[in-house]
Amino acid sequence: MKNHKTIVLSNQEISPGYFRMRILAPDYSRLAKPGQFVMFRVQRSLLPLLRRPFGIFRTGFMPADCDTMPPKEFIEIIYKVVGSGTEIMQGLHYGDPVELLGPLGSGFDLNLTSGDNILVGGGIGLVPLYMLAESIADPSRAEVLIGGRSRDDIITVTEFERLGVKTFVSTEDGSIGDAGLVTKVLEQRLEQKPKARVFACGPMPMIRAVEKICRSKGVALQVSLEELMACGVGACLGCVVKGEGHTTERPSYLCTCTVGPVFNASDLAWDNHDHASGAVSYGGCECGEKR
Amino acid sequence: MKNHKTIVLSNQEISPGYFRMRILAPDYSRLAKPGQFVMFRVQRSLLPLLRRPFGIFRTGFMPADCDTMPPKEFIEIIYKVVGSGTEIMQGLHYGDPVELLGPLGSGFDLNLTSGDNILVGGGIGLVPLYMLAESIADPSRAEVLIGGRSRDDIITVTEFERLGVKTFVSTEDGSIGDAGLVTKVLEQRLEQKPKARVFACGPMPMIRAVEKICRSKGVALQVSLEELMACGVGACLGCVVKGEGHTTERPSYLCTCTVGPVFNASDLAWDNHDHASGAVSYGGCECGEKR
Amino acid sequence: MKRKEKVIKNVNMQVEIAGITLRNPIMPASGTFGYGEEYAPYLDLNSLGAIVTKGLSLNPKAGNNTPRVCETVGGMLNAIGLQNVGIEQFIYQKMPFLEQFDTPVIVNFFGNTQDEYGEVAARLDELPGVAGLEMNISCPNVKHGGIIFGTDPQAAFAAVASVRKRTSKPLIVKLTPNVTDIQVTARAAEEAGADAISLINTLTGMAVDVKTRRPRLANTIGGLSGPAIRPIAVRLVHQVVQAVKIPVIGIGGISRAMDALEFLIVGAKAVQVGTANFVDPNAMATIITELENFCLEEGIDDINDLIGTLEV
Amino acid sequence: MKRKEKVIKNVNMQVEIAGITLRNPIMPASGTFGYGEEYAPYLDLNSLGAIVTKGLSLNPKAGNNTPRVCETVGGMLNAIGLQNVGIEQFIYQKMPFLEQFDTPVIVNFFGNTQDEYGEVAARLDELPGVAGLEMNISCPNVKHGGIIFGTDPQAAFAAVASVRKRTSKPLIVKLTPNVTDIQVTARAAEEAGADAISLINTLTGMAVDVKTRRPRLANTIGGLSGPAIRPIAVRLVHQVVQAVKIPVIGIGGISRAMDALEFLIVGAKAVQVGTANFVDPNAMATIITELENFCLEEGIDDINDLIGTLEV
Ligand SMILES: Cc1cc2nc3c(=O)[nH]c(=O)nc-3n(C[C@H](O)[C@H](O)[C@H](O)COP(=O)(O)OP(=O)(O)OC[C@H]3O[C@@H](n4cnc5c(N)ncnc54)[C@H](O)[C@@H]3O)c2cc1C
Ligand SMILES: Cc1cc2nc3c(=O)[nH]c(=O)nc-3n(C[C@H](O)[C@H](O)[C@H](O)COP(=O)(O)OP(=O)(O)OC[C@H]3O[C@@H](n4cnc5c(N)ncnc54)[C@H](O)[C@@H]3O)c2cc1C
Ligand SMILES: Cc1cc2nc3c(=O)[nH]c(=O)nc-3n(C[C@H](O)[C@H](O)[C@H](O)COP(=O)(O)O)c2cc1C
Ligand SMILES: Cc1cc2nc3c(=O)[nH]c(=O)nc-3n(C[C@H](O)[C@H](O)[C@H](O)COP(=O)(O)O)c2cc1C
Ligand code: FES
Ligand code: FES
Repeated sequence: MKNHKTIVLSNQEISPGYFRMRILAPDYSRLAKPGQFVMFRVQRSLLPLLRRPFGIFRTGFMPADCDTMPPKEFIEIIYKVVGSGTEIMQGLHYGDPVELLGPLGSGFDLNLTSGDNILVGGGIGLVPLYMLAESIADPSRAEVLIGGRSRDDIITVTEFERLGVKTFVSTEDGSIGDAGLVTKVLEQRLEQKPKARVFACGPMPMIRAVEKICRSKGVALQVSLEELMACGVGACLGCVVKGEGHTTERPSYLCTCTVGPVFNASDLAWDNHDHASGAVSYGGCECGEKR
Repeated sequence: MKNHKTIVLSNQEISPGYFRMRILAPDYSRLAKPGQFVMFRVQRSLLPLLRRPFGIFRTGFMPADCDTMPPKEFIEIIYKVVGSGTEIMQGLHYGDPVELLGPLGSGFDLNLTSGDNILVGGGIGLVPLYMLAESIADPSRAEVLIGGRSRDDIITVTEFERLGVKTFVSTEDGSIGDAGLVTKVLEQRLEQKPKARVFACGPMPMIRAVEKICRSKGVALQVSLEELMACGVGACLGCVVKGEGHTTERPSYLCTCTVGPVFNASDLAWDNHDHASGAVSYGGCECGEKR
Repeated sequence: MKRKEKVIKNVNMQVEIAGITLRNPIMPASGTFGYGEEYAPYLDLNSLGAIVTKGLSLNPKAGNNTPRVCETVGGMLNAIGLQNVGIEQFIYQKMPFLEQFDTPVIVNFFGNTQDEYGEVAARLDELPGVAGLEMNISCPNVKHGGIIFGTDPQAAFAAVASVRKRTSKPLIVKLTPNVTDIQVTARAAEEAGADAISLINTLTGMAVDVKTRRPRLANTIGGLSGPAIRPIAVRLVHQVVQAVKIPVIGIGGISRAMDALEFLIVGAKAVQVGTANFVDPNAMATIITELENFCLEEGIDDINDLIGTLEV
Repeated sequence: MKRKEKVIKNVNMQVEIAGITLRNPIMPASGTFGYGEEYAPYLDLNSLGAIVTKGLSLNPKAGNNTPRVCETVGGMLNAIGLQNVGIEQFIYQKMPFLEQFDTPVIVNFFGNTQDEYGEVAARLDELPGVAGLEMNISCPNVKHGGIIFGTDPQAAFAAVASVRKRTSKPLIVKLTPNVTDIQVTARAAEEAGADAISLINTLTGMAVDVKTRRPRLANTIGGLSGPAIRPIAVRLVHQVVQAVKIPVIGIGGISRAMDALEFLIVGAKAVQVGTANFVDPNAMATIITELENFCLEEGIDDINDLIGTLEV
């Protein structure tokens, strides 16, 4: 956990409205665990004021600029342009100064990844699942269900395939892959692999639907959540979600940035889970759906 | 008078800390008069919030990008990096979007430019004098006294020489030209040309000294002033200076952005002329002096 | 978002405030638009909902010493000192220009005493070209040791009541935000006979030049305006809308249609744009267009259907 | 600038507030620094003037529903709802960590009633590891229909007086800015026995999501903090310094040494850094270094010589 004053290495549009940014990030290969995130400072001015949270897509090394220097360690994030911060981000180039606070958060519990694993992602919800897939002992027993509203929202398919993970693509409008919700695919896959563990990340309606399915089938589920964050380190208490057993009389709140962003579904309250980011409707949700 | 949403054409450091920026600016050759200025919007965000005023150094045309298009009309400004806005400006490149409100202000009274003319400029105070020199009927009877604290603060000498105007350079530390204040040179030149009209722009202490000299010699003086501005068009009343006859009991204030920035020295109050920009000490003054 | 299903082509943008019909809810904030003519080269004054003048007093006022303005993060401080040409010069030099336009003229005014307020109001009442008065009660009450009229509900009530007696024109009272409980002042204004309330005027603030160790404004203290203050303004407008029955005009940090919408949704019937005019002389025109587009996208055919629709 | 002639090498940065010695005038603002441990990986807690904890109450408090935060221009709104672990858990789970450091710990606290304030103060009074108390009077007074203690000078006086009886530790009273006349509240706190005053707490504000037409915070109204509010904070600190004799701690929108200097120059003996910690976890360390550099450049060998040197 450190604050790096660093630079952008590259920044490319990988699908309309979706960008993949590589950032110089010493030590992240050693430190970052699947499911963790960074608080990213878009530029060194006071606008936007707060940092933006982004999941770590992957870490890696690239050749140094000069052969007497060590290779350059980087992370990659994938982001969708939805508002003021991401709008500025899409204009960043090689060399632009940015800041990276991280790696932050709990990450996925990897003790559970032997056996069958089903990863369910909607839109940019795929981001944290990639490092998870990388760390799964037997990729051939893992599969990833990739969903989105339309073909533009389907990202990282090739990347998962390269890991030897089976991919199932579906879109709501049928413009690529199966037509329909990714949760329909999940129900089908759970028929095949009833003992699989499920890992999900995506817009809240998808997460809710996945949770219902998993609960009804008695399947273990880990979810990665998004909440509005100010600090990212547990200091502001802005990013809480309701914990299991939460009631108005006996409220229970858990910090998404420290206890999460990955939670065991059984640790959360599902009946009346008001979701902060749900209120942020400016740019629609990450998978292109209107929440 | 128009607001152009336009782009930067070029932006180069001409002396340490001094930049010359060329901006696409249709119609300015026709509209801009010597001594006028623009309100420049540094970038299309809310930081910095207000526009920055800059004198128009010159207007011109450059070849179009494609031969079926008209030539590109531009203005040039010269600015010193002193604070938040100019710091962002120095990072701008070809194609960056900016906004230009102008041309604004009164400009120099050119009816007075036949005969001998002495232009006195300190640091970036030279900027508005260049277009004035361009419009003087007989350049051989004009001369420009260029002052600054040190050699880095001496700008645009070659440009004035190219117009056929005689230049006298002086620096306080003697690192280039004569050692001493530009006002010393002015006194000498007025001995030679006692009937000259004087035009001055620069830091307030220089302006004050020039005014004293001209008043004592009975010489006509026009000065171009800088005041803190919010609107640039006479709406906010933020940019006033004290007019001739101003007293605490019967105050008289004139708008620098509409009545000025060029004033006949005789229209201003000189005894107790508090100067707004004098309070802005962050980056020192435009000629490098500490006010 | 069921609203989106309805496909519409025209949006009614017209709103009514205290009997004044505005072609749309966008108008300039007093003191940021001069007497109208300053921005005429950049903006069609006939496109605005109304024109609001710089604050006028009985006699011309020279204003404060300089520096009068300075920039802050997302805002600016000003201590102009209410410089204005005075009511008579306004009538003869500024009104003729404004009368060329088919846009209601709202005259902002103030006084140093209750009587002075009344006198200006009476003079303005005679003018057919004036559609309404906006009474700025953020001025020091010279009779009461400089306490601002607007921070003392009793003084505010008395001043508004005495102005009310002198004019039958629509009377908008403009409140200062620098109070503990805005609802009290708002109700005082309403009870004293205001036809509408506008808020907020600037928040008092201060900035220091750390090198010279002097205030950045000659007046030491000034008024903070601009995007930085918008959340405070929205909160205050929200509170006032709940406290009074008369219409409310929202002001504070509006620079985009999105910003104006916040005020309309909490219940303002119209809004004023201030500092944003300095940033972009065309800001109000852009806001009007974007507001209309927003309604089209959301399937709203009358902007009045949007006003006060906050879901808490 | 005659100050520059003196060439110095060391600057005394130490200041004293109400008997607490701070190695420098920089400390975090309550609620933006957790219980200290959250920022320990990024910042040497031994470099700070003091550590100020999240606001504590007698019993643990769960806080508000979400969303709890949202960004505004140059600032942010929060309605955390004073979530905290409660005084007992603080003592057993958080104090041991804080006691490792050689930095004074100031505990921010609040109550829903006057009695509750007193009880928390009494409990904190027993703890040797606590250098001072910061009493947050920006809480709704449940006995008086939710009116904020800090907006009613009498309630403020009574609450401070009752806390004063329960503790002999240095007592800092933290004021809310949402009042008409801050000098009245400040004097009430002083007369009731406060050893120092800190201000400002957040300004109440609100933001609306124009698409959903719902407030951006579940609580509708929240507190505005960050650079946007600095001019208001500087003005209020300036006014309080003139009204009381006890030392004042300045808070509000500080993110650079320049910002801290504004408060010191108007007369604050120390400052607190809030929202800036979120923007840059290292902000306070940078401010301390830059502050020292500023003094060196200006030829000031004791930061106390800078405090209150505003030239009006
Ligand atoms: C743990 C975590 C991981 C995330 N990972 C990714 C990712 O890998 N790729 C990606 O595209 N997005 C991700 N998000 C969402 C991303 O943070 C927001 O899309 C982004 O902050 C929007 O910023 P903006 O300035 O463009 O939008 P604006 O709407 O202008 O932002 C305004 C404020 O709202 C916050 N905000 C807006 N939307 C969200 C959101 N959905 N979740 C949290 N805060 C939000 C911003 O951080 C900012 O404070 C993640 C969020 C969290 C909490
Ligand atoms: C009519 C006119 C013509 C000018 N022409 C030139 C020119 O040709 N070249 C040049 O380098 N500078 C010129 N200036 C000064 C220039 O406007 C300031 O240097 C510039 O605004 C500083 O901006 P900043 O953001 O870098 O500084 P900051 O100090 O961060 O600015 C803060 C605020 O102060 C204002 N400000 C700061 N210094 C001055 C100043 N000296 N005069 C007026 N406002 C100031 C800024 O506009 C801004 O609103 C001119 C000023 C005026 C009024
Ligand atoms: C330079 C300036 C001058 C102002 N003059 C007046 C005035 O004369 N009368 C008045 O009622 N308000 C005056 N105001 C306040 C504005 O009308 C408005 O209430 C305030 O600026 C908040 O809006 P904004 O954030 O959109 O600027 C002035 C504001 C500024 C910035
Ligand atoms: C997320 C958050 C939580 C806060 N919690 C408290 C608190 O518990 N007690 C308190 O007295 N002030 C609290 N504050 C107010 C700050 O201490 C500070 O007074 C205010 O944020 C202004 O300073 P800033 O602009 O530097 O943030 C909180 C502020 C924020 C942003
Ligand atoms: S974002 Fe601050 S506690 Fe989680
Ligand atoms: S800058 Fe606004 S009146 Fe001159």
